[in-house]
Amino acid sequence: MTGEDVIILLPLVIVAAAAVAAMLAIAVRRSHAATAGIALTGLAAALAEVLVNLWLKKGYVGHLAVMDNQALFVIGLVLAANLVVGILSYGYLSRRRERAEEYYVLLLLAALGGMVLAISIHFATFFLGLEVLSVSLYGLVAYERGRLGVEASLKYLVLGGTASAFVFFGMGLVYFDRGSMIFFWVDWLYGQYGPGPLGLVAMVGCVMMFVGIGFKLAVVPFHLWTADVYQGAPAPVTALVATVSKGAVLALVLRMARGSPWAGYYFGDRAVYYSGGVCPSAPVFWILAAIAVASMFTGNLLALRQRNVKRLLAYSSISHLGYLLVAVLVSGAAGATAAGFYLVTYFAATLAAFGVVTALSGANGEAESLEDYRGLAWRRPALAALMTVAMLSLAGIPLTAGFVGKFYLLTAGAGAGLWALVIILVANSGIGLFYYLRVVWAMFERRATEEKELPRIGVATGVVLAGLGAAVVLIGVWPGPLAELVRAWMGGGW
Amino acid sequence: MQGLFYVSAAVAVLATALVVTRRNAAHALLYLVLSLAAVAGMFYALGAPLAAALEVIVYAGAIMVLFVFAVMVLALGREGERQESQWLRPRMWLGPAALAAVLLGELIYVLASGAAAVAGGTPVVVGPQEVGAALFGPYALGAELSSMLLLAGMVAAYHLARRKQMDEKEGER
Amino acid sequence: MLELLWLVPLAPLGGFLILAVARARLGRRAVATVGVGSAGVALAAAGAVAAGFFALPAAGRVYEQNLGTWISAGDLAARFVLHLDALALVMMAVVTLVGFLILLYSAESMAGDEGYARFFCYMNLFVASMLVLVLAGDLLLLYLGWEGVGLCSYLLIGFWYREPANARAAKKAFIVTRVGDAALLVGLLVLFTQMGTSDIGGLLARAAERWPTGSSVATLAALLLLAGAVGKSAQLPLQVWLPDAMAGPTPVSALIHAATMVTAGVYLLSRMHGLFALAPAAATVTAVIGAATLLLAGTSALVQRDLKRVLAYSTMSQVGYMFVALGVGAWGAAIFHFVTHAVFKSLLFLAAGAVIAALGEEHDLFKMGGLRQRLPLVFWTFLAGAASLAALPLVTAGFYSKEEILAAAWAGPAGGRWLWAAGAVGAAVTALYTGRMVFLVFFGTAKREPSQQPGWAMATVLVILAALSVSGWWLDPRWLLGGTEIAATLPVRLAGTAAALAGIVLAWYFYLRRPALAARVAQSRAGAALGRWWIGGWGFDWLYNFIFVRPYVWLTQLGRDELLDGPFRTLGRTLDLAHAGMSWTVTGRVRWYAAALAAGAIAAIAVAVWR
Amino acid sequence: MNSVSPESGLVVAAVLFALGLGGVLARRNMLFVLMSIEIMLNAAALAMITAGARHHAADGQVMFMFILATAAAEVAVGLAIVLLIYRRRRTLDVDEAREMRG
Repeated sequence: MTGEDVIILLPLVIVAAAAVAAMLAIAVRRSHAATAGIALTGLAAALAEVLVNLWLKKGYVGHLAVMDNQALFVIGLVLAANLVVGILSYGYLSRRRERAEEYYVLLLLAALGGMVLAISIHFATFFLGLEVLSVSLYGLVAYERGRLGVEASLKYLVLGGTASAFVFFGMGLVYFDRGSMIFFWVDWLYGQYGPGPLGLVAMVGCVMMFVGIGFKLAVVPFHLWTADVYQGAPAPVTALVATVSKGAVLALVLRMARGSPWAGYYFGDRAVYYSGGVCPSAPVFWILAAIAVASMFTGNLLALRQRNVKRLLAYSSISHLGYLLVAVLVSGAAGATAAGFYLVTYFAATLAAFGVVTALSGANGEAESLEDYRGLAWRRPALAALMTVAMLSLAGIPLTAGFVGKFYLLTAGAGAGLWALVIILVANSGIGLFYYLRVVWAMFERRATEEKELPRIGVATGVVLAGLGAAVVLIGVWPGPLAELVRAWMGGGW
Repeated sequence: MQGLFYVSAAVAVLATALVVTRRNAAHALLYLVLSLAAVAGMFYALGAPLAAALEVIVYAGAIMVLFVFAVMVLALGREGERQESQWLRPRMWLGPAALAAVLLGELIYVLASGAAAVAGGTPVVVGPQEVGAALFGPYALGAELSSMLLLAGMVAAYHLARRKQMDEKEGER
Repeated sequence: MLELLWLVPLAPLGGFLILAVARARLGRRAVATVGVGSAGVALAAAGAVAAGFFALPAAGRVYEQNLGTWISAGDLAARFVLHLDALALVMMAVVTLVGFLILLYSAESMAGDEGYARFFCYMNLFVASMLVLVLAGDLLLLYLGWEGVGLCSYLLIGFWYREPANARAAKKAFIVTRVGDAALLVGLLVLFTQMGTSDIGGLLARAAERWPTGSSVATLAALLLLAGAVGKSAQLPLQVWLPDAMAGPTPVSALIHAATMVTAGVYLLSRMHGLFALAPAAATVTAVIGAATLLLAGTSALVQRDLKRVLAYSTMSQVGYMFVALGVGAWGAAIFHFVTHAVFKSLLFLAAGAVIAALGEEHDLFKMGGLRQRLPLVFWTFLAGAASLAALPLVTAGFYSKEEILAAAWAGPAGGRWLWAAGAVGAAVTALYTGRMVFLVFFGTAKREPSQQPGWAMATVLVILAALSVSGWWLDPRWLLGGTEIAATLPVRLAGTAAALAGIVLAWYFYLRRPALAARVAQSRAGAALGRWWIGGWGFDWLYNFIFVRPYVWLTQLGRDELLDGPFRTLGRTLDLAHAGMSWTVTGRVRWYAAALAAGAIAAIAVAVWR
Repeated sequence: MNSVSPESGLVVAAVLFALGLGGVLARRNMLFVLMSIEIMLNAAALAMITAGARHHAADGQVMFMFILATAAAEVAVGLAIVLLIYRRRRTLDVDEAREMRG
């Protein structure tokens, strides 16, 4: 680690330092506000640093990591989501009796894990990023130490541990075959570059690695944990599982799928330039396509009659990751741009939805049953409006961010000639409408029964929620500027 | 070397099979330690003396102590053994054994048809010095991240295992 | 003057924003001023734009206004571009004029509703979306307007959301039309990826260059667009939502579900008629769908008891005429009929609304009667609209437009005898149900006393629309649009006229002269069977159902009234079943989850190893 | 000196991995489930070491150390959760932990 590396990795360094500082602060004196302040400042500073880093320093960190435009974009997304979750958590934890300070240490470490995944180009950083993220999440999911939280964490840990073992074993096989653990020497999708064709052992290794990746993304058939963990975890942590964990892993998949076009910067003449275009006979392509289709249908069908809002969002996220895999299959700059844009819209809408759930969850448990939302429009019109916007966006109705995101996915898919997937995606959006509208509908019904008292919403939470709602609508109405940004950052280059 | 490898491999497989099937947690733990020690022997035979040493010190030593600790706290005695015999009916093994066997079959098939084709380089000893140079040279970022990983594990475990404070909320969720 | 084009859609959008933000703080007067005024501004701007348009040299009357880039993906860039040509001008004029009149009417008729501000808020958003749809120079912008009007339709059908039936109707409309929208979206994607542009003019030009007539890609794209149009315009087989959509307030039915939104499909197909010229097969399908729908809906209208449902089926039937015209290539005639239909059908709905309000929310035709003397103004205006709908020769606007469609069906470039026959029978049926409606509501003995007369705003609107309905041929926009004149022989024209007249006479005989006979026919075994058959669909559809959804036939026969709900109910059932089948996999047992993970890994490895 | 073929190392790793997987799937006692996960991780570590040995590089052993860290962190959190559950429900049966489903 040279000084230059530290400068390149400054966003990660800031977050790691904030985690250590928060822990030291706990040792000195327990104070919820102070710990939260350190954590949020750290996240905000790192986010600001990302913008500085655009001009300051980009490049490779040894052969383990790269800080390029795509990495900065995903890091920005991860940090922004963590910041939102952190602010939401402050109000949420204030209403609970559990000690809150360690929460922020784990939150920062989860952000760190996600960022490591975003910069990873080597199995070591891939694995460590995955584990830092996972172990922090195990702790966060069980943080309340209630029955459901602990049960959820146990399930997550047992399955996550198994999945990690698959990933590691797969890495071993790939390394055995290829003699390298750098992604674009593995070229797992293409097999026509690098040191010789991809052997059978390496192929199986790649597939085993995808078991772990699929587990994190919660795609069929590795999806079964999703709903239980979403339900059992505290609402802000669920938001984290839904966004940061999946987004960072997806960014990693994108990088693995397309290699890195700028490898020449570091690796000289041994580098290859991948222009995209998946070899259709590659078995990995068919496996991913089958998983995408199965995820779309399974997620939507499981959500259809779900009456628990957190579980409903869990199932809906399965189908959304199925949609995103279509972009992965497109590969190349078009796929990465579509996936990046869709990730932004998915993050915004998901965080908005869980923001509402968090804001409504008081000292007496989570607001997760559909019953809790009945008649919300008449009691908390602003929250109901935000939830409506989030649901419409997830359903992909025009004038919301979700529609534009779907539009980019569809054009990318159609451009690559993946018509079957495109049509299945459109059909699934139709199925999705049923259950998203059910939530909206419930909020606009009048309810006759006496009403539970709703928690008050703090200023910071209110500002964050309003910002999320505005973002969803703004992206939906005028997506041009964001699309330019995503193209510039996800499209590649320094 | 070859002898050491094959003996270790046989011991490791046998001990591991016993871990998975034992009813008494303490016995299983002892077999697990044996299995880890045998794997350490294989590491040594494969020319990785540092890994072998760490396997014994950290894995069989430190990590297993955590398990021992848990077994002590949970105080599973005869009662636990009786329960295990209820849980571990032979029928319970059908599905898991089948899945594990199929996976093993696939892997062996792949290794037999894929790995043999590649000319295997015979192991040479990669000593502690080289490993250390790699760990704190190109892999320094990884070493730093491991510390963060351990920090996460520590904070999470500390928070979760702490007693009291939640008792008044017992049974609420 | 042309530069004011942007104001046309933005004025109602502004009204919507004002009402959305400040509706709780505004008084009723202010709400009405904003709600109606914004439509008035749009109308005035449209007038100014039209003046500017006519000042252009007659040869190249096209004006484009670019308001910026909206989305860009790769080489595809969708712009906020407004495109004004003759077709758009006609549509814009109708939407702003009828929209303004209906909002003016609502200012009075909705006065007692507690959702007054919400109503104007949605209605303004609707007008804005419709104008975006009509003026869009880019297919993606058009799609935005398309979905926008769908959303407003959903919100307004469920306007009285406390009634669960209304909520159901709203959801049904939304979901059924979404089936069409999904097809439309795929169709647009086909066009984008094949042509590399979403600009309508450029796209059509490239299509004409690259695709030979009858090419399969052109046919596919045209059929997908047609599916979208069929959903929005309530044509077979996606028509089931429209009758239920009458759950909304009457002005909503008049504006959205009669005059403007349901004709969006007609507009889309007219706008893209260059594509349909390349796909004769798709055009034929359009005509056949139109003919089938107009007969199905016409006969269904004959037996409805609910006044608004009669008008709803009538709307489907009249839009069917427009589809016939589009299918035979006479899109000018389709737009002519669109204009006259917008006028007389909104008039009929508004007058019906006055009747319904006067009788205390009574919808049943058989509980009305004798209102001729009691609501004279409503009677005379309704009569004008009805005459136009029934195509009473020479004086009414509807006569001229329908004649053109029948003539085109006979002699047009892609016409045919069977299409003409269907249209002529449909004309007779139209006249019959129109007469039935008029005679049952306004003649005979009075069963209830009306409680209120329309006030000045409603009366003014009714009179203006009535005057337009009987204004003869001068609503014909084809001199502007261009296109071929259709020369059908005089006997053909006379036969069509005779069919309509025969229907009127028959209605007079059955429902005024010998009402007992009508009742006897309706109660006879054959009549009752026919009635049951027609009240919700047609034999054709029953057969269709019988073949494809046999298990649900008994349900649909028992079920309320809509035979064609069958397929959609089947879809819902299937999805529910799939959901049930799926949810048992989520057992909550972690070992089971791990087994699924392992099985998935095994399967994936197997694929990787053995392809 | 007799040499060891690296392939046989992979075979042993595969056997250990399958045994661990069987344990995860079959055992109901949470402690045994955690032990089985350790076995799987250890099998992966053996595969890594074998691969490193084949290429005569230190990378395999470095990766092994990262596995050690992972195993330590996961076991710490896992045992904490097991203790928490035992304190609350007085059982170590994973099948009991299924309040959430559907």
